[in-house]
Amino acid sequence: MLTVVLAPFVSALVAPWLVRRLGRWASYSLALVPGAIFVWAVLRLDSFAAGASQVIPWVPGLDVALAFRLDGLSGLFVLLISGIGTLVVLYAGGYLAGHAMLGRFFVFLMLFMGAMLGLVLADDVIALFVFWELTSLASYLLVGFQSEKPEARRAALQALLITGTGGLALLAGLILAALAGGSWRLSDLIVAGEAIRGHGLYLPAMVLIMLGSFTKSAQWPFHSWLPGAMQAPTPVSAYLHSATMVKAGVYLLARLDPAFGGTAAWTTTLLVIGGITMLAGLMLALLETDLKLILAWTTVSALGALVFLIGPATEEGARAAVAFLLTHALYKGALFMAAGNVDHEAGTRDLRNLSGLIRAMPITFAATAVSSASMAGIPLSLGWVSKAITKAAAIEAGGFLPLSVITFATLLLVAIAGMVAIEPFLGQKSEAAHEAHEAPPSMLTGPVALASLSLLFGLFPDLVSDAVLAPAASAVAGSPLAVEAKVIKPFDWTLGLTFVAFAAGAALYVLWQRRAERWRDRLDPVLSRGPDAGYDRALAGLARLASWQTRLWQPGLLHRYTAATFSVIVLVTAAALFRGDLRLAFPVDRVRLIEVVVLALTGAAAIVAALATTRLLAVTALGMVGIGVALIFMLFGAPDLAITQFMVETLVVVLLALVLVRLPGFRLSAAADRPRALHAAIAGATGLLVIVLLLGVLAEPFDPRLSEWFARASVPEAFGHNIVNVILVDFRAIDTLGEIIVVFAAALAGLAAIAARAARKDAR
Amino acid sequence: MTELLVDLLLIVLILAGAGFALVAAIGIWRLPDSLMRMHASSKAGTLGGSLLLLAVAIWVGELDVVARALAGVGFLLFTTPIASHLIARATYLLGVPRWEGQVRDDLEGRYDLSARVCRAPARTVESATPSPAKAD
Amino acid sequence: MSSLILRAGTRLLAPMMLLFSVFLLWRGHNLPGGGFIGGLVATSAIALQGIAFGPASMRRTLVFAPATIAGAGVLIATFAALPAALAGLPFFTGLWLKLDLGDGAVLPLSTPLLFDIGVYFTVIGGVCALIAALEEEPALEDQDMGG
Amino acid sequence: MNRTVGLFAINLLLMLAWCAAFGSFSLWAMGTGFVAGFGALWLTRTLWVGGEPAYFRKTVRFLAFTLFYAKALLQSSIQIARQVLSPRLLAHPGVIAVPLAAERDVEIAALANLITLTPGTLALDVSEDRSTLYVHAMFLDDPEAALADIKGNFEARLLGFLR
Amino acid sequence: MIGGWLAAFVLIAPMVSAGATTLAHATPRLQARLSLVGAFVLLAVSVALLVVVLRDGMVVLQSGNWAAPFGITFAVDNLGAVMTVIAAITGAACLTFGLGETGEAERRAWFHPLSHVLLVGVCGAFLTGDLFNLYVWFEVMLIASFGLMTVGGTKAQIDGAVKYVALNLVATLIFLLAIALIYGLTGTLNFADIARSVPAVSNVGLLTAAATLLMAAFGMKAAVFPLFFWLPAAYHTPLVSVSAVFAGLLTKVGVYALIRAFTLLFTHDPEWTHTLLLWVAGLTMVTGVLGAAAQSEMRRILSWHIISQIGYMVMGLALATPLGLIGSVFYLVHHIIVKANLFLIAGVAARLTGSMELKRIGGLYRSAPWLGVLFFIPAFSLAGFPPLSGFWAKLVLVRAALEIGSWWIAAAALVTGLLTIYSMTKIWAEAFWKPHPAGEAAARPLAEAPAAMLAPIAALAAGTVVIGLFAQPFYVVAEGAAQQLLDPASYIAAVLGGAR
Amino acid sequence: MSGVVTFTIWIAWVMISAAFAIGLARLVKGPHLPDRIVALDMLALTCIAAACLMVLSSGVAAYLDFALVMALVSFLSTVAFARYVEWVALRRARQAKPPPLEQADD
Amino acid sequence: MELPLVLLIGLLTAVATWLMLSRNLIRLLLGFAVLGNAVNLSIFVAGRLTRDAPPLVPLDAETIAGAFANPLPQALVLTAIVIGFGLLAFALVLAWVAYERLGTVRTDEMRVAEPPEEKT
Ligand code: NA
Ligand code: NA
Repeated sequence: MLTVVLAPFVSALVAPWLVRRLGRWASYSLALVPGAIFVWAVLRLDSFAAGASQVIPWVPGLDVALAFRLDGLSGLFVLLISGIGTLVVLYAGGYLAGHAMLGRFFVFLMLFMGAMLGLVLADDVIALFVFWELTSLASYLLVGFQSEKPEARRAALQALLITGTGGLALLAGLILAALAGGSWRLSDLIVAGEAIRGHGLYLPAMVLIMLGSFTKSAQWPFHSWLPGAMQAPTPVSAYLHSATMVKAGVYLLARLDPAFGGTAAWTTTLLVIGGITMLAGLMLALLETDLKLILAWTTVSALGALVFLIGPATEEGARAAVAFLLTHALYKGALFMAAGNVDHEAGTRDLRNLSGLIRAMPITFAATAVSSASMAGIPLSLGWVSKAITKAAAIEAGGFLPLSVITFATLLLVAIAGMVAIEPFLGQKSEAAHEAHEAPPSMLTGPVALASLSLLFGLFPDLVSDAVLAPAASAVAGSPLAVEAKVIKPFDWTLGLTFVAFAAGAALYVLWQRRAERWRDRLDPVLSRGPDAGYDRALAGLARLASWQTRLWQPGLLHRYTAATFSVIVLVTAAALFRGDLRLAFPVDRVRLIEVVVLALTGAAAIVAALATTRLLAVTALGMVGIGVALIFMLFGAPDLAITQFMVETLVVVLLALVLVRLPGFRLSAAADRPRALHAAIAGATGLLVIVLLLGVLAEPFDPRLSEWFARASVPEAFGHNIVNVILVDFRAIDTLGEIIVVFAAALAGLAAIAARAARKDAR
Repeated sequence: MTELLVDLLLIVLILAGAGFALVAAIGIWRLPDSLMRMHASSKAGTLGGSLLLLAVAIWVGELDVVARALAGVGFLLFTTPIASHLIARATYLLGVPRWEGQVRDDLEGRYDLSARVCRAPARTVESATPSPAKAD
Repeated sequence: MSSLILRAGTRLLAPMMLLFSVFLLWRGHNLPGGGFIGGLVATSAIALQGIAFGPASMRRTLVFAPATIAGAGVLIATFAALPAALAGLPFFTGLWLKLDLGDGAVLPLSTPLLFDIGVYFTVIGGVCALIAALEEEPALEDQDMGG
Repeated sequence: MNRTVGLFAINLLLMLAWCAAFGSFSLWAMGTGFVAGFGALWLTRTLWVGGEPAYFRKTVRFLAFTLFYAKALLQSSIQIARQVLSPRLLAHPGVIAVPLAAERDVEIAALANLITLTPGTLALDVSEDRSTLYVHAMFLDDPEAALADIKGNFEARLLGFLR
Repeated sequence: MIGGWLAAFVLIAPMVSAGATTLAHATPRLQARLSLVGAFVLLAVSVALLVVVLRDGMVVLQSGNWAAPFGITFAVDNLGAVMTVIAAITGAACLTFGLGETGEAERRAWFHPLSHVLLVGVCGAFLTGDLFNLYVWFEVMLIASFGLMTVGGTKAQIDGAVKYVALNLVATLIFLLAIALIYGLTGTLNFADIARSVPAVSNVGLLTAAATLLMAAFGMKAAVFPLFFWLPAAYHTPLVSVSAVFAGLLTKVGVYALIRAFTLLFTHDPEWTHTLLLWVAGLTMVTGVLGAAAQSEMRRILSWHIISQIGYMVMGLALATPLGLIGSVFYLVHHIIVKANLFLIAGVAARLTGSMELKRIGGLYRSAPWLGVLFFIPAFSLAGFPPLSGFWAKLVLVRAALEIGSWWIAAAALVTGLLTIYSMTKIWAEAFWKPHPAGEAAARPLAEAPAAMLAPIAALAAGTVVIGLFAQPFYVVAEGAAQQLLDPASYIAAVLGGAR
Repeated sequence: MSGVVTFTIWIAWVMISAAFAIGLARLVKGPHLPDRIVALDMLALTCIAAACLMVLSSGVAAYLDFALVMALVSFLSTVAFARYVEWVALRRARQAKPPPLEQADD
Repeated sequence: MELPLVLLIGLLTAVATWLMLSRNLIRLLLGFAVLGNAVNLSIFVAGRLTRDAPPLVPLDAETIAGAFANPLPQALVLTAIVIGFGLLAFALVLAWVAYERLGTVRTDEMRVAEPPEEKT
């Protein structure tokens, strides 16, 4: 399975090279990869029910492995991903023939395919997440493929941010789930459902995982990115938005259903969100005129339906979910590709400009018609079969409300099917239709193949029900299930309801033809305040918050920075003092006159330096402080220090005299140093804190081990009588080494600064 | 006896040294202009420091200490006048006003700032008539 | 500064200070002094010369570029830490060579002393580099006032 | 001058020999050694080719000069002290220009230093052509007398010792 | 013995390079060669040291043969050795880049010696086992960074340097004051000895205050909330190779010091210190990433992200669990490589398009696609995208937080990750996707950037991918480091074992 | 050392202390740059005296080294200040309308 | 005897902080110098004070008899003084360069790196 997952990645790496070498044949060679995977999966259909796994250690320290598991659910997805993937690669070869960035396109597409395969096959929580994020990344690049268009860039970012948000929630949710379930293997978690549902982390984990799934699967209110993602080239839409990426969320919910499902929280949330999404998607689809957008909204709706079906965690629900999954993938893939053909050949996707294409594009029309029928659930299509299972599920889930939701959805779908299949193709030839031709074979293979499958499976559901749907449903339900898919069912009242819905849908389509425009105008102000606008507002709000807080922290004024720094440090340190009983010492015994004088003098000089309004006074006062400190060192037995201090003080004066003369005076600015009171308070507090800290230190006994040892060892072991010097050049010579490097580097740094003065080039 | 003499000498040196240091301080406080203050600082200050250095030399009496103390005196005698000269020069360059009791100033106006030099007087002092005393 | 008195005084004081700085360096291991203090005093001497005679004279005295001297000082100090390797001792272990000059006089040569010499040169080179550079760079409005 | 230095070196050598002989390098030993060496050299002064060396004269003048100098410094400090401590200002300060006989830098600087440390006077600056030393005097009751004092007392003595 | 000398040579190598490049200042080619050779020698030596540490355990060097705590001890554990290697990698990469970026003016402004001095300081800080010695290396690092900050000499640089210098001067003195207090309380400076003495100090509040002061000092260096002001003010101004070293290394030295201090020295009052750290971590992450969101210039965005990611590193430390520390260590390693690289890439992007300002550039997606690849890797690694290096770091930290129920910090970490994506995609969309506002020709092809600038970028990106795909060995090293950090007793025994 | 000497030293301390205080006062009062420089110069001399007194009162000869270094080096700051003043003066001189003297050191 | 010194340290710290909060770069740097002195004294006092007994072993002895000043803080402070000097020296040069390039020593007028009207 690792090979299966890696193959698309590897082909992604060589794709640009292939495109350069093989030109239009590149798509055929690339299509071999998903094709082979499809064959591989078909050959393993038998093992779907039993499940097969492979574990390759990745980061054992974190218990993360490339664990893969092929069972019914993942098998179904692998089939869809690789099967539709093959068609899409071929389709893209035609659609983007001659495009300058075709190589790059295939890189992203294959990357996406690999990620998606990895996602559905992963049996490791973290591996799943890795692939999950990779799908977001690949879709970001694909949606933004036409990067010169601002809308494409916006859509790509929106998709990434929304799914990214969900992804982060998902990560947390998955970790919590793993912690609750005690394992990092999905297969273990599924078995440990009871433990998880009883765990304190269940609810947060569930909410977070749902958040991830909902964003990825474009559930209300996170759906807005999906229509936007129509900025992507059509093959991408076909691929991402039919078969795969958007279904990742559904996949995850289905996958975790055995572990998380069955609780009221789970069921209610999924039913509500799924239901809203389903209906809202359909109604919004009605309001669109862009073929791709209509399809996108129906995708949103379908995803809602899937979530809706998974919600109840019943056996029928599982059956219905997988059946609808397959159905939707087939018809939606075909419809997107067909819409792409229309766009490609007629030059527009706007329904208002499209009409009468049937002559020019008969094959495309046929594929569209069949797929639309499947979408609407018309008998003899796969949609009809799955609709039946769905209704059963709805009834099982609790009767009236779910059933009426489903029925209403059917009604709307019929109307939409009409818009998609009838409007562009039938009627009078529009201007665009005159120019149109049928698409090349590479672009017809996909829609035709998928439409044929919709038809084929609609007629012979047994082809898939046992081999594919049953194992998948079992995986979703967590227990072995059979799927009974019948084309002809005994007539009962639900069937009647369906036909009523069909009729109402047809009526709606006819009525809507005339009224749609007015409704669009009327609803526009309402819709413009929907989640899409919410996304914009959120981003704008983020920008405002960001720039507000940045101006707050980073006003560009050094004195604010220093004030904040001192305040914070003083406050936090002072607070820390209260972590224990503070004892202070006040050692004042036997003070000598000269000590008092020197201390007083130094303090006075310091105050003078602070209050000085002319800089020479400040500097001379500072010099006095330095001399005072030198005297203090001398008074307490530190001649080396005193000399050093004095020498340094002298050289500082030399430097100051050299520098100050080139600078403007104090007087201009001294008065402007407000806020004085605040600054004085900060300064006073800092001084006080230092006093308290030092008096506290002095209250503690001092451990003289080191100095005693230095005194003992200095002469016999280091051959020096000046202990300070011995420490400097021997005991702690490394300090001194660092120190001279400071002096050395200070010189170089100063020279660098002086060179900067000479530079005078103002690039920025 | 020697000890007493040494002590006596020490006492004199210390008191005189510290005394002159104090005089220097009072001098720079009391005297009315910069140049006059410099008299106090350079003469009394130097003497004060030197006397105390001598006191140290005598009191310790070891060769290296005496040598260093005498070197210190030498350094002081050598450096202080240079410092005074430079301050005086600064006073003139800046044009700091002198005490009104000043009786004569041959240097006034002799600094040529643009050429950064101090010119000799136009006439030699011998032939000059002293300017009339302004004070007294 | 073009003061005759300062220049004459500097002629005598600068060498005196340099000599004194070597004295401080040498005896630092046993009495107040050492590489830093010695280096700082030597720097003062050269700075004095720089003020009295201008930076060019300062550079002539130093012979090498000040930054080079500082760099060499760092290298000397670093290399003082290395001979220990030859003796199979850890980094920075002091090695002592007490040359007997006869008559009880001993000339103690050691890696700590070498290290202190490195310190001495680094201080001189580093500080003088800055002072010389500042002396040489006149302020904008004083282009003709340097030196 | 060279001979002076040479003789001084010999004197130092004699001093060291003296110390070695006594096995002591104490201050007393060195002081007595120097004096003894000086005496020995003086006794043998006639042995030097080219006349009696200036060393002895200069040494004596130097000693005399040092004493004079110390006395002057003391005097000047006392004078300052009197001025400073007296309730009333007695000073008649002023600046006079002193024409210089000294020519070399060292001579001029030494003279300036001397003047600064001696009573009532303070060397301010030397004119660029080295012809004039400006001196600040604290008690300039009689400028000519002050001038004469500087020229006669200090410059002459100093040059006598230096030249 | 060999380990000890290796540790010494980690210090000696850049020192000699600094000295030698100074002496060779008059001969440009020789200087550049010496500089480069020096950087790679340092790399070799530090790798050797890491190998020895991983093989034989902690390397303890009692310098001058004076037993701890009397001399200065270099104590190199996994963390120290790894950090040294990373520092050497960054140094080599940025110096190589510098060869392409700098001209004669920069070279004359002592770019090479100062860079090596910076490495001396950084390596010294990672190796030393002595508090005051750490201060010294901090200063070495600081003064070199002051100089490097001004190399190039634009007005913005000078302005940035003023703020950078002023605030770092404050940090320096705060650090020194903390040392004074700690020395006064424990009577010693050796890390191990302090750790041993801390329990004996009876005045807990004072000890905690000293520890807090130390935290503030290191926090300033690390640019944590609310002490980070200097970083956004300055980091976008210097040469690209300089800002890349700064971005990669300097703040991380602060983080390293925080880790050292609050695993080894001060674990006496975690209720205060580590809670404080946790709050600091969260606020740092969020304010940093919001700051980035407000910027529109590449290096400013990246600079604010430094802050935000410092929050992650501190977070792991604050959690104080094995997993948390593993996360911190992993994050440190990953971030240095990634962030340095992003600065370098920004430099190349600016060279190709003419500006760092996103509004004024674009078109790189078409003109320099490989730069896009090179940008994507570190950018999305920074955002914690799998399977790049940053993902593992983030995963470990989030997991560590969730394991002990620190919900809000986990949430902060995740939200920060999201906003990081926002910023990275902003750069991507504006610089790469968007057409250049001055027309297509305004974005130059990648071939116009010197190879010396591209090679380090590619190498660092490769490193990012390797860490991401083959995380296990790196995890093991981080795990070893965390184990050592959580076992101060072993550290103490290793350092003081032979005390006289 | 006899008690009288000790007492003398104490007296000397008092005098030196007074000298310090007065020197600082002049430093603050100025009013012109040269006055401040004179004051600083005087304070340095007083420090030398204090160092000598330290030797006398403590018996530690090492303090003499401090006095020695100061005696040799302290005039350097005066030199530097004087040069600073020279620069200020030159700049004032070349201004068409020199600012009042009080602002020369501003 | 430590108390007065500690009080002085507190005063110096307060003065230094006051100066460092100034908008004038020169004052800020003077503040740094003063704070450096205060911190150095803190290290010194933290090692406890001993009067008149420098840590010099008599030339004829192996070790010091009786009390002696703690040599370690002295070595540390010496190092700190020199480092502080290096930093200050650089900072002064920088202040000058900043004035020449930016035309001011007022930090609130230095708005090149972080211009005032900074909005996205
Ligand atoms: Na830093
Ligand atoms: Na950084």
